Amino acid sequence: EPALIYDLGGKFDKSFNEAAYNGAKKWAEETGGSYKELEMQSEAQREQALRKLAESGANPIVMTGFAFGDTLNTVAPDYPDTKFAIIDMVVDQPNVESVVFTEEQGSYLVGLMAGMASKTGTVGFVGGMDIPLIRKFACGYVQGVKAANPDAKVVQNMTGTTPAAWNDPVKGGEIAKAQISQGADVIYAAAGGTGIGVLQAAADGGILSIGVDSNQNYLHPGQVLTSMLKRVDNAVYDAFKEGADLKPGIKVMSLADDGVGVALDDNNKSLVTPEMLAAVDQAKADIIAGKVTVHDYMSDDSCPVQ
Amino acid sequence: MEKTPKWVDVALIPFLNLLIAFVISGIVVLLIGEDPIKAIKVMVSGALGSPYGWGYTLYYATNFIFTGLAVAVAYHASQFNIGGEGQATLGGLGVALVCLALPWPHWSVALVAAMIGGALFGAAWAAIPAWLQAKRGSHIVITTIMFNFIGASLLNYMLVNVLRPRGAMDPATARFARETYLPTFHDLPVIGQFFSKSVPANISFFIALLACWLVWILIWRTKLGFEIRAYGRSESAARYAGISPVKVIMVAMLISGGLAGLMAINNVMGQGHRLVLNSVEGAGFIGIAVALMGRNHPVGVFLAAILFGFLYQGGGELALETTIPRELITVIQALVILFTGAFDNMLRAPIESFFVARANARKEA
Amino acid sequence: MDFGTIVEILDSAVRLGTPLLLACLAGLFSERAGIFDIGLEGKMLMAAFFSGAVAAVTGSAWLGLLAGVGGSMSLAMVHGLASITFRGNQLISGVAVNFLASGFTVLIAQSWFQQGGRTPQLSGHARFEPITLPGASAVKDVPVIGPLYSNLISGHTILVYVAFAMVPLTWWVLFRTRFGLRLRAVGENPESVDTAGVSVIRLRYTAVAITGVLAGLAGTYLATGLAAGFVKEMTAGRGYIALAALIFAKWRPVPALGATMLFGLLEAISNRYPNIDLGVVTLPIQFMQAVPYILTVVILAGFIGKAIPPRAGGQPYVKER
Amino acid sequence: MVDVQANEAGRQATAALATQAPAIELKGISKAFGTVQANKDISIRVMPGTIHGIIGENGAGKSTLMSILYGFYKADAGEIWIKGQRTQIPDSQAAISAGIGMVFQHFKLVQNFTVLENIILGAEDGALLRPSLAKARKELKRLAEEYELNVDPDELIEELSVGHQQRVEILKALYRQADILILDEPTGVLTPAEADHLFRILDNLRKEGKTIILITHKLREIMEITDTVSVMRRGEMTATVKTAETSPEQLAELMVGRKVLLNVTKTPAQPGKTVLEVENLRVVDEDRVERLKGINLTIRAGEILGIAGVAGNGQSELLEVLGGFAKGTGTIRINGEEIDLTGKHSDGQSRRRRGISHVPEDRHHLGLILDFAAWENMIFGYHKDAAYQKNAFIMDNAGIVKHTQEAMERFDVRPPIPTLPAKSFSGGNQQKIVLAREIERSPALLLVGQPTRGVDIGAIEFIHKRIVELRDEGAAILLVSVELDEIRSLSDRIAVMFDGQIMGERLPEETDEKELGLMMAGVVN
Ligand SMILES: Nc1ncnc2c1ncn2[C@@H]1O[C@H](COP(=O)(O)OP(=O)(O)OP(=O)(O)O)[C@@H](O)[C@H]1O
Ligand SMILES: Nc1ncnc2c1ncn2[C@@H]1O[C@H](COP(=O)(O)OP(=O)(O)OP(=O)(O)O)[C@@H](O)[C@H]1O
Ligand SMILES: [Mg+2]
Ligand SMILES: [Mg+2]
Repeated sequence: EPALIYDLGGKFDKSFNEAAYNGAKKWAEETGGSYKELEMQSEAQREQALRKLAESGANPIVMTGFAFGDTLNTVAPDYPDTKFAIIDMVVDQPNVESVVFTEEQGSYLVGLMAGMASKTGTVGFVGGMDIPLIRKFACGYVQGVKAANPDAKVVQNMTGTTPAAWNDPVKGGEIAKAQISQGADVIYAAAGGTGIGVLQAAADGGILSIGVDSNQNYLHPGQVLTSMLKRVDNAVYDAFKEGADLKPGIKVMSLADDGVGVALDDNNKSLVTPEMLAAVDQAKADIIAGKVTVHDYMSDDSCPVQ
Repeated sequence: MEKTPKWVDVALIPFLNLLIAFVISGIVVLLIGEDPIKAIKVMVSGALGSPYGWGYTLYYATNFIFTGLAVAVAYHASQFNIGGEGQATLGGLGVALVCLALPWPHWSVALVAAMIGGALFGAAWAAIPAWLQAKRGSHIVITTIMFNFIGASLLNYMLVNVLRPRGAMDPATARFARETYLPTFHDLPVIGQFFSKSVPANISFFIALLACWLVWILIWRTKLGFEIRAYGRSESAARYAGISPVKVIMVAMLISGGLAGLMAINNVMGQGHRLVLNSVEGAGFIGIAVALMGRNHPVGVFLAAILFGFLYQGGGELALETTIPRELITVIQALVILFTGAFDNMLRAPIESFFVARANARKEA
Repeated sequence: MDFGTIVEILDSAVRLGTPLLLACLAGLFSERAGIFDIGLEGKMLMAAFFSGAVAAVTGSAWLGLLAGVGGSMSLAMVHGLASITFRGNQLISGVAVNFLASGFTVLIAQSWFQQGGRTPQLSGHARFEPITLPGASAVKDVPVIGPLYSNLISGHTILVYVAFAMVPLTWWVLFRTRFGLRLRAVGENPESVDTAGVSVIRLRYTAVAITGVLAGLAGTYLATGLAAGFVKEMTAGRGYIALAALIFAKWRPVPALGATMLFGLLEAISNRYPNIDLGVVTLPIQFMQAVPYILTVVILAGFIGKAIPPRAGGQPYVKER
Repeated sequence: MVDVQANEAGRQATAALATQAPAIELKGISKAFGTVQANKDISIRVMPGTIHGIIGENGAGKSTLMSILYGFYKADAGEIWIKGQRTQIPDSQAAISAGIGMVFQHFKLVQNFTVLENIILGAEDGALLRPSLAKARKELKRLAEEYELNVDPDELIEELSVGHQQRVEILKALYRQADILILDEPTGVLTPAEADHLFRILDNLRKEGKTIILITHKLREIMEITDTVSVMRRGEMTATVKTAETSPEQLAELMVGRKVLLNVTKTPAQPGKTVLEVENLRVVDEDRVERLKGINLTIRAGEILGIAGVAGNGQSELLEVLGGFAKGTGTIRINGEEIDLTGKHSDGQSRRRRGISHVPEDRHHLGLILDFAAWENMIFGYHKDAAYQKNAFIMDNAGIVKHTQEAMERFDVRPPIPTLPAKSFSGGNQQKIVLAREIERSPALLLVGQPTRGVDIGAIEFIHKRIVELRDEGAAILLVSVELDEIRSLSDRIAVMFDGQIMGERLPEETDEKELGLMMAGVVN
């Protein structure tokens, strides 16, 4: 029986963790199997959560979020017969699969759309917790925006420095309002549950927003430009499907593997112009073909553009 | 007026209060469409049904013994210390700094140093509210609440800006060296066979027991304890007897903060092996419930801590095995505090008047 | 920093200060009547949940408001029962109320909505919409006055205006009415009220009920005005900050407005500028977040004027030993 | 509601009947607090237009009875008749409607309210304050003129002297149109001048036809102003007599239940060397009021110096500063050595180490910890003595219990059970525990405040005997008591305190009650 542990944002953050949940749900619906799941209440519970599931015989155990990295590194050796999969972090253990995404590529695409959709020439970025991973989102996004409009300005804010930053919609909304007052007319939220507040404030303020991880276009139909899809659901689904035969090692999910992408559906149909579509398709092809490289912030802890 | 037998006060009333708290919790479980009987079964088997369960129950109980004693000691000096959470947080910082500071040769040496570090930091965090209460009359309840928040901010700052290793993403310290890991129950002779490798319960548990005993000695067998209790029962009489209120408040609160800080040898040094945000997980507040239930006596605190360890571990299992969220424990905790603390008179008044009536009747006869 | 930014920050301060203000005035009624209330946090949380839940289900923010006030009121009555009827320890009761709310809201939210302790996202009439005051768009472009009126003063939800109106109202009730006189007296010396033939118990329950209503408004504003739905622990310590503001304001309504807006401003600033560079030192965001608490301790220490709480505060009224 | 109306009707009816019906009639009132029977089947009649005194020892149940009449407590049994009408008084509101006003021993005023606000509290007209305040201001002016009750209506209570605060309490009652006024020990806190003023006011009220119940311990006051007097003892009403037909001696006998022999048998003092020297001792209290204004006195070994005075003239402060829990300035020498008055060693334990023992005035708040067991109370303040320690860390609890048992037997504490909490002993036995603790160590100087307050007559004799014995063993003793008889019979010398100063010293055999009374009033020295 496989198991899934969500990070602090919680299962229904409509974003990162919810994507994982959707993957598990899809697996359960397709195979008719059952799985265990756990939500974290605090930092200190990570170890007990892992052990609890390992003791209960769950296999494989999938966990969402880089924050499990350190704990998994110490727990995994105690359960050599159990397979673990961790998303967003590399853990070097013989029974661990590490799934990472090329978020910079997906963010580049939504940045491109934001740059094209912006009338003021100013767009915003609201990150969750201030960590290299989120800067990676920001950097890819800025590169995309500049590709569409080299003169565009990107207002960037992070919500906080602790995991609480993943789940603070009130603060997200306040930051978005501030960005609106600074002229932003498209805001990209890469902040888990906090993003709900960002999208809400953007909708209230009559501007566009961009969701993250899951398809969030439906939250405010006609007001969410698009969502940067990070197929955490696929990662979970794959891991569940492989079951005990899960292959340890690093698994990169990139644009080429459909690991990241942009969300297009009825909800944002009216917002996405044919030119945008064409530009996105072109960029996608270029990136896959290697004609365009999107800089990865985490490769050198810096971003060439601001 | 003293006509109620002692067993009524120390056993019957707490038991009835606890019973009410549980019955109401059961009703809440029913309300959310779950089966309370099944919930109890899951909790019992999850907390007591396996070496793993026992291990975690005792691990949590260890935390609660420390924080419960902390509340109790302060209470004897009539100080309501609700700053256990912040003091334990700072204790964690102290323990982590000690563990990271030197390449410790052996856990025993590291433990002694870490105990000093944890207790000192915890005591320091209690010292300011204590001093303000003693010297300036600032209400200690409010200042300790404020210090919980200030402590959380301080830890946040330390983890994010100072102690986080380079390149790490989560706000946590580096892992401590293996040498500082405390022996867990599994590693101990004899009892080791009853516990699996993964249990976090460690020798801190025995230090907690030792602390119970020492607190008992302190409060009921030493001059200092006599002064603390005297001041706690009657400030004016204590002043008449030449007992310095400043000294009693300071000493009691420093001991209280030190005990709360000591908790960190269990959760930080014994279990986490690194300091993370919110490593205290509310144990400081649970200490209030534990002290109230345990009638501020170390034996009572010990028993109540075991009970709460059980609730905490069993509640965690509930979340895994059923759809009842872990927050059920918070509700039970709240009800225990409510009924054993704030609603104490609800049962006490009628029970006492029953015994007074009986005494009067006897006198007539 | 240009004028627009300042107005924007002040606007944000008003929004963030409003729940603090309502909660602070809530605490004021209770504490002025001699009932210490460290359970403001719990009452707000309870109100946030019930308002969010009922608004989500019915689609009406007003029904949500009613439910929010009801939720808060139920905890207020628990506190009243403990502190007035059973003459228990008011601080312990407050602690219990906070935990009760913290656990209960998530338990019920999970059972009703299965969204991990949240309510569904609110939209449309399920939320309190901003109100554009007359002429706001007309004067928008007038320098200084324009942004001040159209951004800062106009464009808040009804609860913000209610909160501000509560300040003079509270002052008037407290200092100009019979009820206020008795309320203040019962917090200073309940025997004076009792021997004057007025029921201490009824007065105190009334005060506690008013606290319930105001804390209910505070929580409702959080879930249906400031945010769009309930998430667990969404009060995030605001009840304690309100308590801090109450002490800071020395239990007076007008200074309460000042204190809560100051704390709202601090939050607004730290949202915008996580680290404030003062040249010599950089104030980290954690410091900014701790400032309300630090200020309160300083006030309590009596270094900046002494905060003397109502004299009978915290003690149950016991006639017979 | 019904009661109030019936009562209105009753009021009119009595106006017609005038002198016939008693203003107040209590029938068979009983009240218990837990196991304490504070009032037992009490009946009393008070005629309108008279001042009725009630006397009785501490704890006799006087305050309880009046609180029942005022609806503050609820009687367990009994009836209340007001002006010939059976009246239910479930709360103070009902008492007020029945025309009863009460001035409590401890004033029930809001300290940070103005006089006016206190007056209208609970008697406001309408929901808004402004009209009520205006009306009260006018009414206050009228009452002030009519009864010599001047107070500034806009002053805060906390700024007023005790005497003025009491006037506010009386005004409160009159403002509510009380025609029955109860005063509980009104003169205990007053200066003699204030007391005289009060009696003038009471006399005026009587002339206006008001009925007054006056509770006091002072026989002199009873004889001076009352028309009739009732005596209470241990919760029971022992007698009601016309003042004109009784004497202080008879009243005293009725109070304690037998002929009072207040004179203690003792041999003349044999004073030895000087033990205590006090020079220019001053104490300033928290409110920066000077409570001791330069006290000078000496006590020699083997003599008892009695301090007489009206309560509140600095006697408490004198004991506190000598006992080490108030700070002061000046010089205090014990056996020639100066002691620390403000610094590190100015606390109770240091004083005890210097041989100063202290039986405090208020045993409930100072002398005992009511929740502590007798054995804990027996070492309280001396708990650091080497004799009570097992080793450097641990106290010798078993030894202390044993020692306590012996001391309890020696001092005839009943029951002699060391593990019983102090609160379960009766007042006299509690006092014996305190005395045992403080006397047993043969102190060089014993400070005693109100040694027999609330103590029954048997215990009083026992306590007096032990104090005299201690003197004969060579201790210097400073005795403070509000009971003039106790001072006169125990002391070898008497000093009278007034307004923080010693008015003068007298030998007991060379003075009389009248002279002392005048000195206590600050008139002669
Ligand atoms: N509220 C109370 N609860 C319990 N016992 C009380 C209470 N009030 C009075 N008592 C007890 O009832 C008895 C009578 O007390 P009361 O105050 O009526 O005496 P009193 O005659 O007024 O004495 P005093 O002269 O000291 O004022 C005392 O033993 C007292 O301790
Ligand atoms: N039974 C008793 N035993 C010991 N002391 C007593 C007793 N009754 C009264 N006293 C003392 O006499 C004082 C009066 O007691 P009582 O219970 O009447 O209180 P009170 O009238 O409310 O207050 P007080 O007379 O102190 O102003 C108390 O301060 C108490 O120390
Ligand atoms: Mg009395
Ligand atoms: Mg009395």
